[in-house]
Amino acid sequence: MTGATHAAPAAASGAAPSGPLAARAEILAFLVMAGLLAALPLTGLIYPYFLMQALCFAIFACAFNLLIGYVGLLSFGHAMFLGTGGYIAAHTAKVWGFPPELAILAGLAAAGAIGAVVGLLAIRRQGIYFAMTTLALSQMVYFVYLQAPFTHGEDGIQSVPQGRLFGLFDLSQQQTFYYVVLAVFLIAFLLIRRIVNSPFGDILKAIRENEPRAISLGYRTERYKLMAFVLSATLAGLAGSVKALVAQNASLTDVHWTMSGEVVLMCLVGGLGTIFGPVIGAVVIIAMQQYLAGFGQWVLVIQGVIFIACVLAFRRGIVGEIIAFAQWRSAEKR
Amino acid sequence: MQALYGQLVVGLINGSFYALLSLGLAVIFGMLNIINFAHGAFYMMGAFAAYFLLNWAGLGYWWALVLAPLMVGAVGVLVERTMLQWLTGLDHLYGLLLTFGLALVIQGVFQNEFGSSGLPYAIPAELRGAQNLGFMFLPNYRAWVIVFSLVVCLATWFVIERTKLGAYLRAATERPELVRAFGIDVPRMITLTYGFGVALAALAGVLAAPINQVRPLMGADFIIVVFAVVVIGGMGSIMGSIVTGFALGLIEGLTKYFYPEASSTVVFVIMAIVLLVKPNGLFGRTA
Amino acid sequence: MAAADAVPILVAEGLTKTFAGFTAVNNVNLSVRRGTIHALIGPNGAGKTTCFNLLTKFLTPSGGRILYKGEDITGLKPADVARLGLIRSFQISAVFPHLTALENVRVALQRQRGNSFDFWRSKSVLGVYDARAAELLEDVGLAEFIHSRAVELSYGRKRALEIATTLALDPEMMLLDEPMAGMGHEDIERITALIRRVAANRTVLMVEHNLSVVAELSDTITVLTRGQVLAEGDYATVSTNPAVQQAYMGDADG
Amino acid sequence: MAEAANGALLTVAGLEAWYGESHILHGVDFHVRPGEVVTLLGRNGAGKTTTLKSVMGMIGKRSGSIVFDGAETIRLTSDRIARAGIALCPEERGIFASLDVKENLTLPPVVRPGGLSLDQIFELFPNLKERLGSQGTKLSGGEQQMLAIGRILRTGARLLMLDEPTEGLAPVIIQQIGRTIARLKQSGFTILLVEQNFRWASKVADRFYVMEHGRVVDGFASADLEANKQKLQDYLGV
Amino acid sequence: QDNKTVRIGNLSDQSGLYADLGGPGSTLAAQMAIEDSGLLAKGWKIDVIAGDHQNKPDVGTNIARQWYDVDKVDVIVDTPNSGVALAVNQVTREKNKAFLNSGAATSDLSGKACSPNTVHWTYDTWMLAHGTGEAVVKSGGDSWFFLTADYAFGHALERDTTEVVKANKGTVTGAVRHPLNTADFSSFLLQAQSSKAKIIGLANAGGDTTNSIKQASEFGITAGGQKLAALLLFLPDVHALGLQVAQGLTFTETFYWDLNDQTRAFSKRFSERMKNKMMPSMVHAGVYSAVLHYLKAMETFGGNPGDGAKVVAKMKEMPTDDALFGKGTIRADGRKLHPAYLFEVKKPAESKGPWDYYKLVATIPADKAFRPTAEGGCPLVK
Ligand SMILES: Nc1ncnc2c1ncn2[C@@H]1O[C@H](COP(=O)(O)OP(=O)(O)OP(=O)(O)O)[C@@H](O)[C@H]1O
Ligand SMILES: Nc1ncnc2c1ncn2[C@@H]1O[C@H](COP(=O)(O)OP(=O)(O)OP(=O)(O)O)[C@@H](O)[C@H]1O
Ligand SMILES: [Mg+2]
Ligand SMILES: [Mg+2]
Repeated sequence: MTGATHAAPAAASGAAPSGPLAARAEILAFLVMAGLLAALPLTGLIYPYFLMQALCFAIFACAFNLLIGYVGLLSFGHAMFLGTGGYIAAHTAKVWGFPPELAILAGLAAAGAIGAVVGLLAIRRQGIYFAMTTLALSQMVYFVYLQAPFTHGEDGIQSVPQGRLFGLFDLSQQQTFYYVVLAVFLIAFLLIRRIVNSPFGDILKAIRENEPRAISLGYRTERYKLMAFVLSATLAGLAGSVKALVAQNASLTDVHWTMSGEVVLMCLVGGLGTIFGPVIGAVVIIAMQQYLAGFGQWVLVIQGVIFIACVLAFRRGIVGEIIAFAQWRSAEKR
Repeated sequence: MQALYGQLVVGLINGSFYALLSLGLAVIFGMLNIINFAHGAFYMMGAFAAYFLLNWAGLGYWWALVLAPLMVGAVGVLVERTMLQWLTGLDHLYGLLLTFGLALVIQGVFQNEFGSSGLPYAIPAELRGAQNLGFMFLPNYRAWVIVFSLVVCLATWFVIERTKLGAYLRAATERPELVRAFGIDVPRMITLTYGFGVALAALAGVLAAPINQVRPLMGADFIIVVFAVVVIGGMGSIMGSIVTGFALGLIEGLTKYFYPEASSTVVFVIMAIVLLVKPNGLFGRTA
Repeated sequence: MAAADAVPILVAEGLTKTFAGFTAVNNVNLSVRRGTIHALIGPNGAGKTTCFNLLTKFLTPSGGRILYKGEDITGLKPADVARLGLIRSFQISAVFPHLTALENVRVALQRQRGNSFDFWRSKSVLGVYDARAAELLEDVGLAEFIHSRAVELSYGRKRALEIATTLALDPEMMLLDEPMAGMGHEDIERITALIRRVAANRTVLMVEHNLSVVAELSDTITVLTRGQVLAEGDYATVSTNPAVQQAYMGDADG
Repeated sequence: MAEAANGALLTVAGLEAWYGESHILHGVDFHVRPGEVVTLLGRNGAGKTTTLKSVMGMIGKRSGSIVFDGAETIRLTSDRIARAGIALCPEERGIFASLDVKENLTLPPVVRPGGLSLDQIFELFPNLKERLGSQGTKLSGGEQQMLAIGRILRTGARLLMLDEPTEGLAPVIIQQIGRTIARLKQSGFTILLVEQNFRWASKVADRFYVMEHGRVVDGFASADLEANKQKLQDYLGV
Repeated sequence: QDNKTVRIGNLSDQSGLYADLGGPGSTLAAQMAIEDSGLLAKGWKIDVIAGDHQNKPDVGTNIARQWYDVDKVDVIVDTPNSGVALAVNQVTREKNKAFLNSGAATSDLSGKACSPNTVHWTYDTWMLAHGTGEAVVKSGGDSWFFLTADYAFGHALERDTTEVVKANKGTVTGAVRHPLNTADFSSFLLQAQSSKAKIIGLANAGGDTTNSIKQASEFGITAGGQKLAALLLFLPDVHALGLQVAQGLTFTETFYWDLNDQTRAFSKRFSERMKNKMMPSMVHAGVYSAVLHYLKAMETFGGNPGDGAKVVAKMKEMPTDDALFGKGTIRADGRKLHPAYLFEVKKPAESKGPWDYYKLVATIPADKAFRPTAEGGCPLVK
C-alpha cells in the first residue's frame, strides 16, 4: 500500500477550498466563464473553429481531472477514450447515417464500454503502475485502430457529415454548432462538479486518502474506482465524439499516446484537482498550439518546457496558484 | 518452418532491445522511483551520439560503443542534478511527468534539427556480411547485438543482485535518508545510478543505429512497448526485466509467423492477461 | 462483566497460515464470547497480527474455518466481512488525512446508504448524518476538533478519531491491533477508558503489549507463541502460568 | 539545566529545527558525556524524535550548535555525521523490504572498530538468526525492532541513539534490551534514548531530560528521581 | 477586377520522410514560378506560405481549413501523402478554393474523389503501375509479393499494380502491410522472402523504400534470387541510397533534371537556391509547372476572382506549356497529361558526375501514360 500513503499529485490538500464563500466564488466564476464563452464568437476576434476545439479539449481535460483530482489515479491513456468516441461517432454518422445526437451517444457509450474493460484491468494497480498500465493499454487500442478496417488506418475517417441536431439545428452553420458545443461543455462541466460534490464523490475522496481503511469500513472500493473510471472514460468519449463532428474527421492523432500526455499537461498547467483548472489549461494549451503553429516542431519543445516548469515550480497550476494566493491573502487579513 | 526460425531470430533481436531498455528503466526506477519516460529519448541520443562521433570526429562504431553511453550518461547526470533531484519526496508521478516533458523537449529539438526521417549509419566493417544458417541469412551484425546485449544484461544483474553496492542501491531505493544516515553518500549514488541507467539506454541506441537508422523519434513509440514489458515483468527484479524482455521479443516473433496482424498488439494482450492473473507482474514483489 | 456462559460470536477452528514454508499461525482455535473484551497477547512474531488479518480476511487462511455468528465467513472478501459488522483497526493509525474529523466519521455513517453510486445527487443529502457524527466525536473527546483535518491532530487524537469512525458503523464486534502503541501515558488512560465505555454492548478482540491495559480491560486472554495457543483464561490465571511468564512476561511487569 | 558540558561527547546548544514551514524545535540544549546513558522524556509531539534526527543531520532546516567529539556537525550532511561515529535506530524502524534479514543487518558500513560481531548480535536476538533468509519486512513488528537495533550495533559508532526501542515489544524482550543497553554501556558505548516507557527507562538511564514544545525544560539524574516525581507527573501525566 | 493579391500555401511534409522530395523544395519551386510568371512586375502581390502536415490527415485538414478561413490562402500546392491529399481535396472543394497536387500518388484524386477544384499534376499510381509494373512483368517477373505502406497511397499503388500484373498474366501471391515511416523491415522482408515470389513489389515511398531496399540486401534477399521492384522512386531516394545499392533498379518518373537543356537550366537555378544544393525532384518540378499555369489562368481574369472552381476551369481550358513538362493538357477530371519515362539507375562506373544517376529506357507518350478517363469513375465526367 505504498501508493496510498503518498497522496496523489492531486495536491488537493491545499487546493480545494470549502465553505459558503468559496462556493459563491465558484458560482460567480462559472457564470463569468459561461457568459464570456457565449459572447466571444460575436466579437469576431476569435476563430470559432478554434474555440470549438478548445471546448472539446476542455471537456476532455475535465474528464481526466475527475480521475486524478478526486480518485488520485493518473491515467496516462485517456487518449483511447477520446479517440474511441471520435471514431465511433464519425463512423456511425458517416457510414450508418446516424444523426449527430445519436452519433455522439454511440461514441460516448463505446468509450464508456472500453473504459469498463480497461478499468477492470488497470485499477488493480496504483500509482505509477496504474499510469503505465493505462498507457500500455491505450497503445494497444491504438494498434487496434491502426489496423481495424473501419478506421482507415493512417488516413482516418474523413468528411464526416455534421447533419442536423435533433433534426432542428444545422450543424454545418458554424455559429449554430458553436452554441451546441458550448451547451454540451457547460452540461458536462456541471455534471462533473456534481459528481465531485455527491455522496459518491465523498467516498472517492476517502478511498484516495486511505484505501485499506475504506475497505475496513466495508466499502467495496474497486467498484467505486471502476465507476469513477467509467464516468471519466465516458466523458472523454463525449469530448471525442463532439470533436469528430467539429473537425469532420477522426484520426490516429486522437488515440496516440502524445494526446494522453497533452491532457495531463492541460490539467497540470491549469491546476490538477481544481474544478476550473482543466478548462483554463485546455484553452491555454490549445491556444498555444494554434498561435505557435508557425514554429513547427518547436511547439513540442515549448510544451515540454512548460511540462518541466510546471513540475518543478508550479505544481499547483494556474488556478491552484490563484486559490493559494487568495487563501494566503485571507490568512494575512485575519 | 524457415520463416518461423527467421522470425524467432528477428524477435530475439527486438528482445535484446527490450531487455536493455527495460533493464535501464528498472535500475532507474529502483533507485529514484521514477519511471523514466525520457528513456526513449536517451536511447535516440545514443544513436545520434554515434552518428556525431562518426561524422564530426571521425570516430567509428567501436569508439561509439564506449563514448556514446558516457556522453549521454553525462547528460543524464546533469538532468538528475538540475531537475530530478528536486523531486525527491514528492509523489512518484511527478517524476513520470517531468521526464515526459523532457522527452518532448529532447525529441523536439532533434526533430527540428534533423527532420523525422532517418540518417544512415553504416554497419561496422568487421560485422558486415551474414551467416547462412540454412533456414535464414543471419546478418552478423544482428547476431552481435543479441550476444552483446545479453552480456551487458547479465553483468548488470550480477552487480546489482550479488554485490554490496547492489544492496546499498536497493536499500536507498526505499529509504534514502536512512541509508544516508548510515554513512553512505546517497545523492551521489542516485545521480550515478541515473547516469548509468541512461547510459544503458544510450548503449542500446548505439546498437540500434545500424539497424534502425538514426531517427529523432526512434525511441518514442518503442518505449511504450518497453513500458508494457515492464508491467508484465513487474519491476520486481533485475532478472525479471531481462527475462521478460527477451521472452517477449520471442513471442512477438512467433506471432509474426502465425498471425502477423496481431504482432503489434500481442505484447499488450499478454500484459492484460498478466494483470488479470498476477496484478503485480510475473516477477513483481507483492505490496 | 460478561456472563461466563455467553454464546461465542466469533469462532476460529484450526486456523493456519503458512508463508512460503514458514507457519506463522498454526492450528489456532479461538472462541470469542459475545459481549466480552478478549485480548490476544504473545511474544513478538507469535502470529497475532497475522491472526487478525486472517479473521478480517485481509489474508487468506491456508487452513481452518472462521465462523461469525454461526455463519462461515472463510470465503468472504474483506469489505464483505466489514459489512457483517466485524470492523478492524490497524496497527498504524488509519484515518483519512485530508478530510476533517467530521468528514472522517461521516464516511463511515454513509455506509448506511448502501452501495451509494448516486453521483448525480448533491452531497447535501449527507447533512442528516452531521448530528450523529458530532455526537460520536464528542463521545471520544474530539468535540472541539470537529472541523480540523485529520493530519493536524496529534497521534492520540488520531487514534480517538479512528475509534469514533469505527463506532459510527455501530459494529457488533471490533478488532483493535495494538491500540496503545506509541502513546503517551495520558492518552493511554483516556483510550483505555474509551474502550471500556464503548465495549459496553459489543465485543472487542484486541492485541496489546501493554500489560497494565490488558489486565485492566480484558475478560479473557489468549496467549500465542510460535503460532500456537499457549494458554487461555483471565488475567490472574494467565499471568501466573509459568510457561507464559517464561515466554512472554519475563520476571517483571514491564 | 544547561550545566557544564566540559568533556561531553555530544553537546547540543540552541538547536532549532523546521519541517518545511513549521518550526518544531525552539532552542534545545543538552549534553551527553562519554559512557553515559541519557534518556529524553516528553509527551507525544514534544520534539524528541526531531531532536534525534537533527543530531543525525536528517532534518532539512536546522540551526544552533551540535558538537560531537569536539567537532561542530551542524553543517554536515548525515552521511558525514554517521562516519564521525553516530548511529540512529529510527522510530519507524526502517527495515528494508527489498533486502533479506542478513542484508539488512550487514547494510550499515562499519565506521570504526569496536562494534559487536554477528554472533554477539544473534546471542542478543535469537529470533533474527532463525529468520536470516526472510525478507526484512516479513518479520513481525517486534522482530523488526530487534533487527533495527541489531543493525547499528555492528557499525562501531560511539554514540547510539535509540528512538523508542521498546515500542511494540513483548515484556521479555524489553527486559532483554535493558540488559543489552547495560552491556553496551559497559563496553564503552554512549547511548541517547527516547522513551515513553518511563519506568523502564528509569532502570537503564543515568540521567533524564524532559522535553516540552520543542525545548528541554528540565533535567535530572536517575538518583534524584524520587525527588522529582511530582514534577514528572505534571510533565508527562504519569 | 482590382484584387491582385494571391496567396499560395505549400502544404507539405516539411520534416518527415517525404520532406526531401517535397517540403522546402516545393516552396522554392512555387516561389520560382511566381517570379517566372512575370506577374509581380505587373503589380500583382503573390506570396507563398508553408505548412507542415506531418503526414497526418487531421493536421493537414486543420491547416488547410485555417488557411482558407483565416489566412486568405487561395490555392494549396504540393501535399505529398495521399491520405492528407484526399482530405485537403475535400476541404478545398467545400471552401471553393484551388488545390494543385504534385506530391501525392493516389489515382483516386482524378478518379472517385475528383473535384472541380483540384488538378492532379505530376504522376499517379496508375501511371507507376503501368510504367514500371508492365515493364517488369514483360521481362519475366510474373509472380509478385507486395510490401505495402499501410495507407491510402500504398493501397492504391498495390491495387493498380495488381491489376497490371494480372492483366499481363502474372500472379500476385500476397502482400504485407507496414506502417508509414518504418525503420526495421526485417520481419516484413522475411515474410516476403518466404512467399517465394520472383518480384517483391515495393508499394511504398521515400525513406520507407530506401530502407527496404537496403535491408533486403542485408538479409540476402536479392542474393537469393528475388528481385525488388521499386514502384515509386524519386531522385532524392536514389541519391540517399547511392548507386552501389540502387544500380539496376527500374522505375517510372515524369521529370528528370537531365532530360534536355531546359530542364537542366531550371535545375541548375533551383539547386543553387536550395540549402543542401539538391537537384529538383519530379514533385518540385510539378509544383513549379502547376503554379505557373495557375497564375497564367489567374492573369486572364485580370485579378483574383476569389473562386477556386472558376480558376481551375480556366486552367483546364488553356493548354499547358512550360520548360519542364513541355506541352500538355488538363483533362476534365483534373488529370494533367504529359509523357512519362521509364528509367534505370546507372552502375557506379557509368555515372559521369554528381547527380548523374538515370538512364532513359523508354518514353511513354502522354496519351498512354495515364488512365483513360472512362476507367477512373470520376463523377464530374459522367
Ligand atoms: N507476509 C509474510 N511473509 C512471511 N512471513 C511473515 C509474513 N507476515 C508475517 N510473517 C511472519 O509470521 C510471524 C508472525 O508475524 P505477526 O506479524 O503475526 O507477529 P505478531 O504476533 O503480530 O508480532 P508483533 O507483536 O511483533 O507485532 C513472524 O515471524 C513473521 O516474520
Ligand atoms: N514530517 C513532519 N512534517 C511536519 N511536522 C512534523 C513532521 N514530523 C513531526 N512533525 C511535528 O513535529 C512535532 C514534533 O514531532 P516529534 O516526532 O519530534 O515528536 P516526538 O516527541 O518524537 O513524539 P512521539 O512521542 O509521538 O514520537 C509534532 O508536533 C509533529 O506533529
Ligand atoms: Mg503485530
Ligand atoms: Mg517520536
